[in-house]
This record gives sequence, structure tokens and C-alpha cells, in this order.
Amino acid sequence: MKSSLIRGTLPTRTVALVASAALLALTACSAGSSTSPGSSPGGDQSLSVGLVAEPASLDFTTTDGAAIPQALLGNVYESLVKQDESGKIVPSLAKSWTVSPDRKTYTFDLVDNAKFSNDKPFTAADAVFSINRVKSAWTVSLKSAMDVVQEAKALSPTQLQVTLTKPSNGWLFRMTTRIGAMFSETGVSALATTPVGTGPFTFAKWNRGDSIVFERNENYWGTKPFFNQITLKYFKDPTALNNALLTGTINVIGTVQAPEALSQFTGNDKYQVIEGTTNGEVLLSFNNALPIFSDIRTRQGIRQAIDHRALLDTCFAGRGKLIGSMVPPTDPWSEDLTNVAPYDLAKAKSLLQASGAAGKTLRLRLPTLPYAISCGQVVKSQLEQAGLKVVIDQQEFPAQWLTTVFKNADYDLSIIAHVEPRDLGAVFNAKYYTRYDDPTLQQYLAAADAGDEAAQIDNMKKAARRISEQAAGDWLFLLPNLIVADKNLKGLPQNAITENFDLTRLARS
Amino acid sequence: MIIRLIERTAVLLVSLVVSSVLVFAFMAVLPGDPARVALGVNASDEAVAELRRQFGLGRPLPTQYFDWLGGLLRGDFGTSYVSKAEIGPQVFDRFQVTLWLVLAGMVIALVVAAPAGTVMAARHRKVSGLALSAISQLGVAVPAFLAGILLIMLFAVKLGWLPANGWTPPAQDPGMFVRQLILPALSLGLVQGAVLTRYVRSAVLDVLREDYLRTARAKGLRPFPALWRHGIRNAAVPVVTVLGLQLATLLIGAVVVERVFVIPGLGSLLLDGVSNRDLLLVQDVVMVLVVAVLVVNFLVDLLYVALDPRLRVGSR
Amino acid sequence: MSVVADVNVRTSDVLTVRGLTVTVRDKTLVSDVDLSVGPGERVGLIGESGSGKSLTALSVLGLLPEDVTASGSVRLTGVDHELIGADERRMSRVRGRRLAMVFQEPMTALNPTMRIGDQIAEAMLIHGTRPGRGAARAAAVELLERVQLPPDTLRAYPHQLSGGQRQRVVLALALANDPALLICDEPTTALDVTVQALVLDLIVKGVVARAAALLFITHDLAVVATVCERVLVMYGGRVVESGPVGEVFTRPRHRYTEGLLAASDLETTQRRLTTIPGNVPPAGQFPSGCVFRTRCRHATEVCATTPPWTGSETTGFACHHPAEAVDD
Amino acid sequence: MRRLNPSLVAGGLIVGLIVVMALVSFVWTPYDATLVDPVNRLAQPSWDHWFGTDKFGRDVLSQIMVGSRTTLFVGVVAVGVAAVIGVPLGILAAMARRWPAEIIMRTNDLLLAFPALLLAIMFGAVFGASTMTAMIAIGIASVPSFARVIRSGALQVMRTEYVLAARAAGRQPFPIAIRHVLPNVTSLITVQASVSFAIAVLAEAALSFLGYGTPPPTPSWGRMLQESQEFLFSAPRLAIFPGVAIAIAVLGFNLLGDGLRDRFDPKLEDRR
Repeated sequence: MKSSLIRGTLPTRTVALVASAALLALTACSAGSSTSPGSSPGGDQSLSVGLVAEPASLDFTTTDGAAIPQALLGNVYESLVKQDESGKIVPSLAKSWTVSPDRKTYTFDLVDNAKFSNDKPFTAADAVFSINRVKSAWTVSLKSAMDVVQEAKALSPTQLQVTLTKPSNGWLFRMTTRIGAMFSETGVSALATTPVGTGPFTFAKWNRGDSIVFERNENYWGTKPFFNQITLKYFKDPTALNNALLTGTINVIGTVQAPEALSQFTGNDKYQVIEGTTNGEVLLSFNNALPIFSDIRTRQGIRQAIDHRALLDTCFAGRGKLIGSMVPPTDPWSEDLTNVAPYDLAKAKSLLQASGAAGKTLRLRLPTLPYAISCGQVVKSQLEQAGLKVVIDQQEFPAQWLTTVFKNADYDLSIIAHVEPRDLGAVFNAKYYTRYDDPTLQQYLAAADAGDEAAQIDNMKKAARRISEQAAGDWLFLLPNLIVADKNLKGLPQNAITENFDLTRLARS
Repeated sequence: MIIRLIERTAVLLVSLVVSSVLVFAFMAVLPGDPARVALGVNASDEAVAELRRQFGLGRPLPTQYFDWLGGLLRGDFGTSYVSKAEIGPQVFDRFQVTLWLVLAGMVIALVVAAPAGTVMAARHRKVSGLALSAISQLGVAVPAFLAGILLIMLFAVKLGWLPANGWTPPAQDPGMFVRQLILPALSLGLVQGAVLTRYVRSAVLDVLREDYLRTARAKGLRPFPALWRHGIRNAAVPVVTVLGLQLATLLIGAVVVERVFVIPGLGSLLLDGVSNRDLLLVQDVVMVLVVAVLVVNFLVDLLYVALDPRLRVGSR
Repeated sequence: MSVVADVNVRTSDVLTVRGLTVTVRDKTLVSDVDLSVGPGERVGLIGESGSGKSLTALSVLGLLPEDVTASGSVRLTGVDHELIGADERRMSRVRGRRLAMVFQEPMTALNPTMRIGDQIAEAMLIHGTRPGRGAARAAAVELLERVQLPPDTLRAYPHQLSGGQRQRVVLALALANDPALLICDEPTTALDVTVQALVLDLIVKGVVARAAALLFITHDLAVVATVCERVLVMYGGRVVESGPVGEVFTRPRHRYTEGLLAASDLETTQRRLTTIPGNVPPAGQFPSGCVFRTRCRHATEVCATTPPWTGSETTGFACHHPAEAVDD
Repeated sequence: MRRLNPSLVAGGLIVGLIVVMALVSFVWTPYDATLVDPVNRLAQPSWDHWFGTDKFGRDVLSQIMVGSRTTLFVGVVAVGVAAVIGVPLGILAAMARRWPAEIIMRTNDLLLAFPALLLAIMFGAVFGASTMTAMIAIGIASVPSFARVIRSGALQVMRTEYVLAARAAGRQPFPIAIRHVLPNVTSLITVQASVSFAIAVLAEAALSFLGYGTPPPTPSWGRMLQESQEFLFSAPRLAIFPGVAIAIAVLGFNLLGDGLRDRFDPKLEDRR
């Protein structure tokens, strides 16, 4: 899988997305059992959720960016399987599934009462259509996750069989993401403006530049959501977002952008503050193809020159978690690797001296994202104390940064949050902007994808330790899942580990 | 008068054509392939090529220019590379929003500036005039977004009288529309009003020195009626110029206030367009802004003629 | 000067000014001026620029610039209150009704954005001397006719008229309410010589027709000779000599008047033109005592004291060394 | 005789103070303005840090001092660009024949259609956001007002007798422009420069707020204000110091402009 690991296409989006993903986790158990569409306890209550990055389009099959699945996935579109709060893959539109002994054939039993918002019933034929369409019509690079599929066919209206070319743990996991979204054959004509899905909400209205409105799907096949109407309201300015909650314009800040301002809410019993983890690793990336980084002592020196605790305190108000590799604590193979390269200024200086990097000038090309700009200034200061010279160069995000740093790898150092789930392999790759070419790592990753669950966990642990010990980059911290909401609101996720912001479990007590 | 009208119209048309070339040329030199940016970095080369073909990005620039211009003239703003949505309706909606905001701001500015400037001029040696002068100097020195932030802190967060931000179209909920409009319009209006006050003051001071005002007083008009009947129209000429310029500047200048108050206006659309490299959208928005300014200037010119009969004869 | 003033107060005078003093901040621009204008009388006020003649006129009208203050007494016939210090409400009833003024600069005296007819009609409507707009407009046509302007001038804007035409409009406007006193401040100075005579003629005809008094301010002795019956000579903010035009111009007593006459070619063309030595000091910087002494060839030590007024209010002078009173 | 002009004195003092502050900051600031010191972050004002520290532990006073350089730099370059283009344009338009003059002034009017903010955003998109692009954009946007003011001044000079005499004597236009016109419009240039300076300072603040202004780590009052937003409730002083600094600077340049205008044009003495 070579999926893009960068979340977001707008300045604030990178951070924004993180939070959204978190919400999905809680949804797990809601799927499935209830078949009768009873009345919803929420009646005609409505809710307004403040988010930071408005989608540029509603079509995630051709438009990159985290904001679209954040809003639509799980809420308007559903997939066959989804992740529960603990990261386990659980049923959604597929009631159950079996895997063949060679781990190449998956047979899904589908629910029989799901309907698209265009009134067409959901059948195995739609599933086949959706899976094949990823290969044929999608243009975003994420579609490569479906390359491993050899064939998808409908055994019956409620039974789907998917055959892979080789065993892949990654495939089923990716089916929980946007890649796995189920479309109606007759509902893909205007994806950019009119999404059609089977989800508990239907798309009602998009006031561009302002908000997206969802309404409860009264024909939903599963448990109907509490709220009759939910508005996703988009804010570019973090302070405006906070003010909107303070003055009652919105009920939830889906993702806090200004952690320093959190004190306004923590002391106030009108609000609840949720703090958990996300998949968003804030990476200080090295351009490993450059000669200066070919010496591991340079990379190691940089890692040890950074006082991660002080950095986190300074640029993210101490919220967030320190990590030592590209693995969030919610992944099954998570290990504490923060001690692989502890802060040690003297050691860092001598390493940089030894490698000859001391005194050299490095370009730190930062995307114009608030956390990157903030952390960049701390990184510059800390690296300069260790004997490097650092020049900060702002690159407008997304357009300029994506071209200069991401595509052309014209940079020495950069900072960005990689918010895709399970993105270690994709980020540390010779073709990626990190230009990290390491056959040993690739071996571990291949073994993890092909092996059984124990082998997967074991090999992923090795991979995580490998990049940490090799200092393929420096993990500054893990973005926190920070949500502030009205006190009486329930169903908010502790950790944000999926691509979407789950609105379906929200309720008022 | 007719000659003047024809001349002005000709100038307007030439300006429109020249600026459309400028805007198009400027956008053409923007670095980055719009198709690739629209599709994201991970897009395949085929997909990029397809999009380029779809939007005709490979054609010679003059062809692209004339197609674009022709579209604009027909009211067809084209389709966004990024959102695949029609640009026209978006620009129209956003323009309306900004227009509401700017007009409300200008009304406040005028309501503040006209009396304040007049009093400052009439009492320019007295304490009240000097005090007003000092206040207006301070008003001019405060950035509009800072004024907005302070207004929010006070009236929305601390006192809770008005919403901190947001926008509701007037047709949807007129009450909410007004409540949400007050603070942003105030932050634009007070700052612009302070600027305008100084022009009103100077215009009124000029008029107060005019002989015809003395003639009016000699006729038996008391000072204020004399100023009202004989001064306002004359003082209005320079003030209208400034007003026109302010209106033009504010269409884009409001973007800062739009940001603070989360208002989906034209300026915000432009900023989004720029960061998404939604090239055609940016091009359209810039063009709309430029056309608006040119048309406002044109109208100001006509207004001069209405205000000052001396301009009605001959060309100048 | 006030010593003499009380001797000869003509109670029937249209305008009576007593002890008028005009100051700006600490500077005195006009001091202790007495003057009267009888019914139907045409009085000239002459002097160089800076002599205070315009300020005197503006004090009477109560239209001094801000910062400039007047003290003393100004009474107008038919007005039961003192004009100096009267509030705007009362003054506005006098101005344009009992008392009208024609200013020096016709080019700027009219509102460029208002039609001529409206500006003239307004003068009558303000004071309610005509019953309504229609009557006021009709009256305006008649007034324009009197100043020899065609009726379609009503619809014109000021910029469409020449300077002479505009000054006639101002005159029509001033005479609209048949004022008791018309003050003209250098009304022809800005005009071409060819139209000066016409305008002067119209002014005289206008006041004569209404039996109005005229206070005519000018620096042009020839004009005074044509228009006025009596003349006051001002210098340095003071009236230095007054008397019937014929007398003052032929037998000046004050040395300044003498110099002024000598410098103009009014009297005789045989004599070589002489000039008054030195320059007029800036406003407010005239010497104490006799204001003319710094430029006067006849000045002595005694001139450092203010010269007393000699003669009656209507005919007299203030000089320590007057020119000989030549008897014919 | 001439009264002391309070606007000129106050404006001069404020501007002088800012210039001195900027000069001093080259040789001395209480702390390194860009030094990150996490231990002392968000310190209250104290003897050690008179204005306290920001979220990076940087000394706010030092940043304000160094930031004044950015402010002056922005103003000088923006006004410089505007004057270098606008003054010759204005003089040219005053001296040219009717049609060329008309074309110059119409082009000039066309430029009015591109306000500073629009130009800066467009330039920022092409060349990347930086102090320099912002300043040039602000400068170009200030050209029309310069050209207009200078043109009307130059027109007056062209009508004076000495210029008429020079022209009658057959002097070439260029020497006339240099010898007669330019010296006589310097007062207008000075006045317009200080007014444009104030506008440039405000524009830089607005651009920084939108993220199109001075990039970090160079201290800039506009960006300090923008960064202080999330501390509006917890540490409002972080907004107050740069906010007040901007307001005072703008006030200073405006007062200076007014004062200069009064001084150069006694007819307008009453204006403030």
C-alpha cells in the first residue's frame, strides 16, 4: 500500500482531520442487530459541530484530502467493515465474513435491508461495482490499496466474494477507510455535489464556505441517530471556533486548533473536554537522499538534540503524546520507543561534530500550518544549540509545499503531521518524500502484510524499532484528540483513529 | 454631458478589457500545474492529463483567454478544477454576502463620519472638535481585525448580547441575519468611519471657507441651515470620491473581518481558491473584484456630474 | 474720538456705529470706529487693503471669521436690539432682510450647485417676504430684469454666467427683500473695466429705487467719486478723515488722505504721481498714537499720542498736523 | 509668529522614538528576540522581562523592539516603491499633452482596481508569502494616490510664472521637471509618504493576520498580534503590546503627515 499519509489539503486541515477520525472509534457496536426502524429518542433536535477544514469537493474518489471522508464516511457512506474504538475490525454493511485458509478469498454476508438515499436497495452487486470502481474511476493515489484485489463477485444479492492476488492484512483494514465506501450504481453521477450512500444521515445542503448540513435518514437500516439534523460548520480561525462554542453558535469543537485557549473551557462546567490520541504523527522529516543525511550520526544527532517534552509544551501547550516511532498507541504493535534516542545535548553535539554536520546550514521548509510553524521555531532553536544552522522557509500549504517538498523533495528538513492510519510503510519509502531506502524495513513490512495476526504484530514491531534506531526521521509528538463540547453531549470518542468524524452516536443526555 | 457619459463608458470598457488581460496573464504565471494541484500530489499522470484535457489547459493561452472572456460575458464562469462545481453561483452568493457586509459597514461609517466630521469642522478650534479629532485619529490607527476581536470579546463572549460569528442569509432568518451582521459591520464601519470622518471634516472645512456660504449667511440663513442647504452637496463631492475608493477597497479588505467573524464572503473564497490553487476560481474572483471596483469608480464619476453642475458642460 | 461722537448723533440714521473695535487674539485690527449712514445716503469707505474697512462691514453684518471678535455698538434702524453680540437667531432675521451685502468676489459668491433662480428665491423664502415658491420665483424674474438679466437666467447655474452677470445676480439677491442698508464690499474690483460702470450704475439705481442707504467699500477713489455722497477714509483700523466726497477729495486735511489722493490720478493729471513712502504695516502692527506716523513726512513727537477728532462726526479728521484748510 | 504645531511635534516624537528603538535594537535588546526558552514561556511582566514572554519564552519587549525594524522596513520599501513609480508618473502626467496625460492617469486609475490586499494575496500566491512581496504589493497599490497628489501639485507648479518663463525661454521639459517641478512638490511627497507609511503598517498587520505577511521567525508586530489570538483570555498582554505598538506607529505617521501638511500649506493651518 502506497497510500498518501498526509492528511488534509488546507492549512488547518492536517490537524483537523485528526480529530475527526477519532470520533469514529466509538461507533463499533452500533451496527447490525437492530432491523426495525424505531423512532429516535432525539426527536427533531439538531446539533452543530465546528470543524476547521472545509472540503473543496464532496468527491473523495477524485479529490484528495481528509476533510471529505471526515464529513461523509460512516455518516453518509458506509463500508462493509469498520473499526471499533479499540481499532478492531467489526461488521458494518457486512454482517459477517469468512477468510479462506490461504487467506486470499474473503466471503462477506451482507445486510439485506440497507437502502441508498436514492431509494435503491444495497446489494452485493453494488459492492462489486464499488470495489471495481476504485480501480477504474478513482484518481486519488489511495486507490492503490485496491490493487491487490483480483476479483470481486456477487454470489447472491447478499453474498460477496473478493479474491486477492496475495494474502494482505492491509486490504481488509483499508476497507474500513474511504476506499471501502459503498456506492450505488445509479448514484455516482454527481459525487462532487450530491453524495448518495446508505448511512444514517443523508446529505441535505452545502453552504460553501460555511457549512454542510446532514439530516437523519429516516429509512436507515440500523439504529437511527439521535439528532434529526447535524450541521458541520467550518472555521478557518481557531479563535473564531472557540468563540462560536462560547457563544452557543456550535455545540462541539470537533478538533481544537488552539490548545493554549483550552483553559477557557477546562474551568467551565458548561463544557466537557475530551483528550485522547489520534493517528497524527508530527514528523520532523529528513531528506534521506541527501549526502548530509547518509551518515546515521547526523540523523541520530538531530534526534537527540531535540527536547521533545519542551517542544510539546511550547508548541502544543503540552497536549499530545510523545512517541518514538511512526506508531500511535492505539495500534496493536505499539511499543514505547521514546528512549531509543533520548534528549542529550552533549551527545547530539558530539554526534554532529563527528559526522561533520556541525556548522552546516539546513533548510527547514515548513508548510503554512499553525503547528508546523510553531514547532519549526522550537526545532530551529534547539538544533542551533546543538551546532547546526537552520533557515526557516515557509511554503504555502498545500499547493506550494506539496510541490516543493512533497513531490520534488527539494528540502532538507520539514515538519508535517501524517494522519493516515497505519502509515509507517507508506511514509518510510524510497519513493516518498522522505526518500528512505531501506531493504530491511521493506522485508519486515512485507512479512507483516502477508502473515497471520501474530506475525503481523511481530514484524510491525520490528519495523517501528528499525526506523527509530535508524533515525529515519524524528517524531516530534502525536497530535492529541482534543474535543470540547456541551456538557450534556454523549457519544464523543476518546481517541480518533479513523478517517471520519462519527456523528451517529452523538446524543444529548 | 452626453459626451462625458460616452467618454466615461469608453474608459470603463477599455479598463475592463485591459484588466482582464492583466488578470489572465497573472494567473497564467502562477507556479504549479493547476490540474496536478487540483488532483493532489498522489494523482496519477494519466489522471492529470485527463483533467488537463477536460479543462482545456493544454490549449494555447490566447485561446484559453478568449474562451474565458467569452464565458464571462455569457455569465458562464466555468467549472472549478478542484470542486468540479459551477463557479458562477458560488461567486454570486459570496459576492452578495460581502456586499451586505460592506454596505452595512459603509452605512455605519457614513452615519458616524458625517455628523462627527461636520462637528469637528464646525468646532475645529473648540474642545469638542479636538476631542472628536483625537478619537478619530485613534480609530484610524486600529486595524479592523483587532477592532473585530475586541468587539467579539466584549459583546459576544463577555456580555453575550450578540453572536460571536457566523452568517445567515437574510431570506433564511432575517432576525439572525441582523444579529450576526451587527458586530462585523461595526468593526468595518467604525474603522472606516474614522478614516471617513477626517475627509468629511476637511471637506466641510473647505466649504465653510467658501464665499457662497458667507453669501448664504448674509441672506439670513443660520449657520447650520446654511451649511445644510449650501454646503452638503459641495462637501459631498470629495467625500463621495473617498467613499467610492473605500467601497472598492473594502470588497477585498473585508476579507480580514470575514476571517474573524467566519463570514463566507468573496475575500474568503479568494483565499481558499489561492490555497487550493483553484486557478479558474481565483481568476474569476479577482476579475469580479476588479470589475466591481471599476464599476464603482464609473458610478462615482456619474455621481459627480449629478452633484456638480459644472461638470455637465463639455468634457471637463 | 468718542468725545466728539456724542455731539452730533443723528437719531434718524439708518446705521449707527459707535466705538467699534475688532480684535483677533491679542491684535487690534479695527479700533474705535464711529460711523453713521443716513436714510438714502450713499457713504463710501475707502482705504488700502488691511485698513480694516472690510472687517468693519463684516462686524456690522455679524459675519466675522471665528477667532475675530468685535466690541462697541452697532444699531440699525427698525431693529430693536444691538447688533454686536446679538445671537444667531436674532441676527439671521436682520441679515438679508434689513441689511444686505454684496461681496467682492462674484466668481465664488454663488453656490455652484444650485440654480440662480433658487438662490434668489431662497433669499425671499427665508424671510417669508413672498407667500410661496411661485411668488418668490416671479419676484426673482423681476429682480433679474432690474439688473438687466434675461428671465432664463433663473435656470442657469453660476458657472454659466460671466463675472459681471454673477455680480448682478448677487446684487439682485441682496436687494430682494428691500433692505434698509446695502453694504457693498469692493463689488467691482474683480470685474473687467467694461462692466464695472454697468454694475455701479445698477447698484446706485437699485438703492435709489428702494430709498435704501448704501455703505460702499472700495480702495478706488474714482468709484467713490461716482457713487457716493460722503466718504470715510480708513487707515490702520481707524477712521482718519470723513466728509462730503467733494470736500475730502479736493481739500484733504489728514496727511494720509492727502498722500492717497496724490498717489492716484483722480485729481489732476498734470502733477507727477507721488507715492506714500514705506509700506502698510501688517495687520495689528500699526504704531501707537497716530497710526500713520511711521510713514508721514510731517510726523513729530506729538504724533505718538492718539490725535483727537477735529470737526463733526460727518465732517472731520484726526491729525496733529493737518493739511491747510484751503479757502477758495 | 507660527504657532507650535502639536501634530507635527507629537508625530515627530513618535516616529523618532520608533526609529531610535529600531536603531537601538541593532546593537542591544534585553534578550535575543528569537531565542526560544521553554522554561520561561508565558512569563508575566517582571524586572527580567518587562513585557513578559510569549509561548516560546521569547522576550516580548525584545520582539517589539526588533519588530519595529520590520515595521519601518515595510513602510520604507512600500513608500519607496510607491514614490519611485508614482512621483515621475505624476509629474509626467502634469507635463504631458492632453492625450498622453489622459492615458497615464487612466492607467493609474486602473491600478486602483487592485487594492493592496488583493495584490499582496496574488503576489503571495506567485512568489510565496514574504515581507518583500507584501511590501512591494503594498507599494504598488500606493502608486495611484502618489501619482494623483503629485500630479495636482505639479500642475500648479506648471502654471506658475517662473515655469512659464522657463518654457518660454525654450528650456527642455526634463530640466524643468528636475529644476522647478520636483523641488516644488517635495513637500507633497513628504506628506503623502507619511500617510502611505501609516497605511503600509496597517496593511502589513492585516496581511500577517491572514498569513501572507512576514514569515517567522522574524519578529513582526502584525504576526505577534496574530499569534497572540489563542491567548486572548489567558494572556491578553500578548495582544495588547503589539496592538498598541501598531496603533501608536500608525498614529505617529498620520500625525506627522497632518503636521507636515499644515506646515507646508499654511492655508490649511486649521486642519488636523
